[in-house]
Parts: sequence; structure tokens; C-alpha cells
Amino acid sequence: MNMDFIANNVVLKADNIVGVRGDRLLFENVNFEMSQGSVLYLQGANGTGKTTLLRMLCGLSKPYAGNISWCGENIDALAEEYYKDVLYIGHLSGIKEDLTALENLQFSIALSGKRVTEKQTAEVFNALGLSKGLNLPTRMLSQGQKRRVALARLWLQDAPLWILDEPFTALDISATERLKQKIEVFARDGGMVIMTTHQEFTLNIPKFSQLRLDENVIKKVA
Amino acid sequence: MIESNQNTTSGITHLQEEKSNVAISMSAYSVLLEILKRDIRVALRRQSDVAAVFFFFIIAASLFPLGSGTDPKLLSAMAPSVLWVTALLSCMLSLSRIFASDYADGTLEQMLLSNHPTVLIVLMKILAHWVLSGLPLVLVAPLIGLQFNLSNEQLQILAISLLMGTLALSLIGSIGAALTLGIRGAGVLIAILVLPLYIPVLVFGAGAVNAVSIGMSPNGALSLLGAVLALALVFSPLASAAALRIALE
Amino acid sequence: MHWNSISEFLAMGGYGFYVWGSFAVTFLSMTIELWLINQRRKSVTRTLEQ
Amino acid sequence: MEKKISINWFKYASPKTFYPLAGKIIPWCAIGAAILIAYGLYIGLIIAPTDFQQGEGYRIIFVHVPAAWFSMFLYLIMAFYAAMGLVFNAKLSYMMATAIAPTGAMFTFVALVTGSLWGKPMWGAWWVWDARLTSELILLFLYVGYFSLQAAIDDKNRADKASAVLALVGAINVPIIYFSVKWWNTLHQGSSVSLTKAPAMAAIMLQGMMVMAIGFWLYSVAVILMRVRCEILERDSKLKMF
Repeated sequence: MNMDFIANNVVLKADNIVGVRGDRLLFENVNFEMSQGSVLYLQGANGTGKTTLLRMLCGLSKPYAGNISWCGENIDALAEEYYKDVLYIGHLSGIKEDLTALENLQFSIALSGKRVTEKQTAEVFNALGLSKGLNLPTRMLSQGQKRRVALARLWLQDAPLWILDEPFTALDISATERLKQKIEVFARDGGMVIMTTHQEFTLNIPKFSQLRLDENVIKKVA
Repeated sequence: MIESNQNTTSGITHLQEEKSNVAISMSAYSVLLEILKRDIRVALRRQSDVAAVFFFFIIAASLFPLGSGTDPKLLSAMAPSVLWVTALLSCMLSLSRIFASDYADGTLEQMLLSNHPTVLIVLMKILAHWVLSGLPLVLVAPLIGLQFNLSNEQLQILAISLLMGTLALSLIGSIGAALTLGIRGAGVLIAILVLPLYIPVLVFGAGAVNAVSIGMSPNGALSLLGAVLALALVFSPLASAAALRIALE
Repeated sequence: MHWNSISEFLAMGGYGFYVWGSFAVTFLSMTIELWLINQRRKSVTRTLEQ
Repeated sequence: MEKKISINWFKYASPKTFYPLAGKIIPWCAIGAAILIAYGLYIGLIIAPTDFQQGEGYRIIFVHVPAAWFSMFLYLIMAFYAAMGLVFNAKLSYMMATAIAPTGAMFTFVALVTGSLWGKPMWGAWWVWDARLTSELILLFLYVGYFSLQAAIDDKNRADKASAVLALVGAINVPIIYFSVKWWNTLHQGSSVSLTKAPAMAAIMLQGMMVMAIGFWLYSVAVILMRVRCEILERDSKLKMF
């Protein structure tokens, strides 16, 4: 799957996605396109299916109807080819309580096929204000610290598409600010982000759009 | 962000990072090995779970003589079935360990989203479970067999049949574990789903030891057990991976 | 006609209990299954009418 | 605002067209079943001669053997529909698999009870560890596993798919289990006690069994279609379609 697209070419495309949970219709004909450097911010009250849509976008669950394509190919057909380009952080932190923060990080980076040294992880942890928590089993850490261990992957893993489900929860102001800067740097470098959050927030980047799930309308924010 | 030196297949402009600390990329096998090592490390962090299953086997097997009297002939007659059924039950008890805790804390999702086929990941997790639940039984079963005054040759065949059998049990059992992820009362449900599927393994495994006790050669039973193991090795990871996809939808 | 009297037919050569027992179990199970489906159909149509 | 499903989800599967079609087939099957079963009974109980070995007791085969056939046959058909459901993600196939299971389990239960009723006069024991009876018992366990998995999962969608996977795994195991039980049986008992060696089959007896089998088949089709219609109504009653 080679991808010689120039900067503002469509990379991720969703056409009339339908989401159903049990027998309740969550959302219908959701359409959007994303090119390099764009950030899509999903909004909607609880239960409008934000998480379901995110899980569909990262390939965990299949949409009831409609098609999601990555570089022109359906993500179902791509499977592993697509997964390696996606970094998904959901409600669950994806951290083993019995492993230390370092072991957790090294394992999740290993999953993406890269090996990371302790020095590198230590640098990222310091940047996130987690300097002392490195060798403690993560169950000792607070909820906020655990969240930061999960988010540390953004600094260490190399993936063009980030799908973040409420990344700011349980983060203090400094960590939230640091994450916002990280997303801006990532987007400016051509990365793509799809995220949901409850706090009102804006990013000063060229392609920052908002999708309100309940009204199903795409608004250019920036 | 690590600036990976070789071009990511998606060819997107490199994501520069202030300090270009280079990450060594790992071959697929080392990643799968990483999963195996990590699963074993996690299980060993909670030795009590692993030990509990191990002692269940010892205690349960020793209960039978208390129930049936100590006539050596009777004991050695029922020994293969007793040892095999208790081994089967203790393996089944620890099945939920394969996926349940990873499902609960979200690491299972991350594994499914890695760029390795789910079937291989599932196979690694099953091997990790087998190493900590099956192998210990293989080592201790001959000792327990002495209680049932089995002959040396019977003990030897018992160990061999358990070696192959416990792996088949872990493989088949993983399907039940994957199907019942996140369901209330999964513990008992796994037993109902998996025990009927365990029957061929039990029949051939215990059959091998029985064959020795009546002077026949156990090779027939052992080769059939090997055949069941081969089938389990091929089909179980496929079925488990499908069941995981369904559970995580 | 193989049998020459009803009583002989019922006795079934001494195996009466087993033969009639088996047939009774079979057709009883079938009728129970049919009855269960009817109950289910009635309850579904009732909920649908609301 | 609670938005009920506005898209006609039937459009994606064909239960809507299937429902009336099944309605037409059911009466014909029911009548056919009744006639054939009555005729089969007539042959089996009245016309068929006494068996020189087993006396009159052998007449149980007219019910036992067709029931055993269908217990196995329906499990495989259920696994077939489960596979169709998984491959095409068609709601209707899942519903068919769900509808077949109870009838299959019923026939397994009947086969077991009639088998033991046959074993008692012939071999003096209510339960005979015969290869076929034992695999019949294990088949009942597989059905129990199928029902308990389906009952344990609340989300209908996942329940369908999970039980479909289990049905497929079970179907792969049925021949293996049957072979292992047969192997185990010959190892321990030799084949002296074997229900499988039916008495020398006079033509009339075979014919009786065939008629009963077709009668059972029509009965199964009718019952399963009725149950599928209930499934469609039940699933659709939540959707408030009509």
C-alpha cells in the first residue's frame, strides 16, 4: 500500500456510516474526509455513539452500513496493514496494573514493532511529569498518572493516524496543555487526529473541523 | 516522536522530533516472543493464581483414594482416569486467565490493533497459559501417580500423554475463554462449553495409560492424541480469534 | 394383520411397557415442543398488539 | 430524542419476504408429517413381523433410529446456518440456527430415552455404554452448551455470533468425538454389547423406518419454520415494525 499522496490529498474517508447498538439507531450517513494535518473533533451528548464511531474508525467494530477507506482501500480489507498506521487510545487505559510503567510502555511500543530503550522512555516520562513513577507497578499510580502512562505512547509510537477517546480525562492543567501542544505539533507535521472530549477546546492549526454527531453536520472551526 | 529511519510504508512525511533517538525495529517473531514473555511475566507477578491451580490438581487427585479405599489394584485401575480428569479440570479452572484480565484493562484491544495477525497473538497467549498451567501438571503428575502405585512405565506414558494433552486442553479451552469474555458467570459457562470438547483428549490420553496397564502398547492412543493436538493447534486459534473479534465489537 | 387380538397388541410380546413407553416419550416430546411454540407465538403477538 | 430505527432493517436481510413464505410452507409440512408418521406407525406396529431374536421389543427402532438420525442431522444443519450467518452476516441465518437448536435437542433427548428403554429389555440395563448412545449423550451436552451460551449473552447481536462460532466448533468436534468414543468402546468392551447392530433388517422394517424418518423431517421443517417466525416477530417487536 504505497501512498504518494501530496499534503492535502484525502487519506481517510468515511461515507454514510450507520451505527446501531442493539436495536437502537445511533447515527446515520456520517460522511467526512481527512487529509494530512487535519484534526477532527467529535462532539455529541453521552450515548450519541461517539465511542462506537471511534471504534469503527480504528477497525475494532464493523459499521452497520457504509464504508471507511484508508488511502482508497476499505479498512476491513487492509486489516493489519491499516492497524499499524493507527494509534488508538480508548476509555480503557491499556495498561497492565501488575507491570511497571516502563514495562507497559516497552510492550505497547513493541506491539508496533519498535524497541525502545529505558533512556527514551525516561525522557518522555520526565516530559510528562512522571519521573519517579517509572519502576513502580502501575497499580500504585493515581488515575491521572496512569492516564499519562497511556498517553506517553503518543511521544514514543510512530503512527500517522491518532484516534483518541477523551484523552484529556483525569489530566491536570499542565498535562492537558502539554498534550494540546503535542497534537498541534503532530498535526502540523502531517499527522491526523480524530478525538472526542467534553472540555471546549480549540487548536490553532489550519484544518481543525468539528463533527456534531447528533446534528450530523461538519463545521470548520479554525 | 521517534523519527524512524526507514520510510514508514505509508510514506507520510517523516514526523520530526527535537531529539532524533532512533528506535530499532523488531522482527515479527521477536514481537510474538515479546507477547509470550510479557504474558508469562504478568502471570508470575500473581504467583498465587498459578500456584492455586497447581495445588488444586494435587489436592483433587489425592481426594479419590480417600473416597474409594486403599486397595492398590483398585487404585491403579482408576488412576489414569482420576489423574487425567483432575488435570483436565485444573487446566479448565485457569482458562479465564488467558484473555479476561487483558480484556478488562484494554490491553487486549491494543493487541488486536497491532500489525500482527490476531491468530498468532492468540497462539502466543495460549502457549503462555500452557507453560504456567499445563507444564507444571506434567511434572507433578508422575509423583501423584506414585500414590496410585502406577508402574514406572505407566508414569512415563502418563507424563508424555499429559504433555501433549494439556497443550490440546489449553488450545481448545481458549475458545471457551474467548467466547465468554465479559459475561456474567463466565466461570461455570466455560466448563459447560468446553468439557464436551475435551472428551476426545481425555479418551485418548487416559486410553494411552490404560493401554499400558493392560499390557498393550500405548502408541496407538498417543498418536491419536497427537492428531487431536494437531487439529486443535490449527483450528483453535482461528476460532478464538474470531470469538475475540466478536467479543470486542 | 399380524396381531389377532387387541390385548395381544397391547402386550407387545411382553415388551409392552418399553415399546409403548418409547412411543409415548417421542410423541409427548413433540406435542410439548409444539405447545411451547404456540405459547411463545401467542405471547409475541400479544406484545405486538400493544 | 429516542430515534427508533428508521431504516427498514429488514431491507438488509430477507426475513420480511421469508415470513409469509414460511407461513405457506408450514401447513403443508404439518399435514405431510402427520400422514407419514401415522403410516410409519401403521407399518412399524401392525404390519412388521416379530423379530425372531428380539421379539416385539425391536419395534422401538421405528422411533429411536429416526430420532438419532435427526439429532445429528439437525446439529449439522444448525452449524451450516451458523456458518452462513458468520460469512454473510445475515440476520436470517442466525435466526434459523437459533430456531433449529431446540428441535435438535428434543430429538437427542428422545433418542437417549428410547435408547435406554430399548437397552433395558435387551441387555438388562437402563444405560448401555454403547458407542452411539454415548456420543448421543455428548451431543446433548453440545446442545446444552449452545443454549447456555446464548442465554448468557444479553446483546442479541453478540449472542448470535458467539453461538454460531460455538456451533461450528461443535460441528467439527462431532465426528472426532464419535470416533474417539467408538475407539474407547472397542478398547474396553469389545463389540459384544452393541446397539448399533440392528436386527436383520427385513425390507418392511427398513421401509417403516424410512417413512418415519421422512415424517420426522417434515415435522422438523414445520416446527423450525414456526419458531423462526416467532423469532422474526420477537426481534421485530422490539423494533415496532408493524
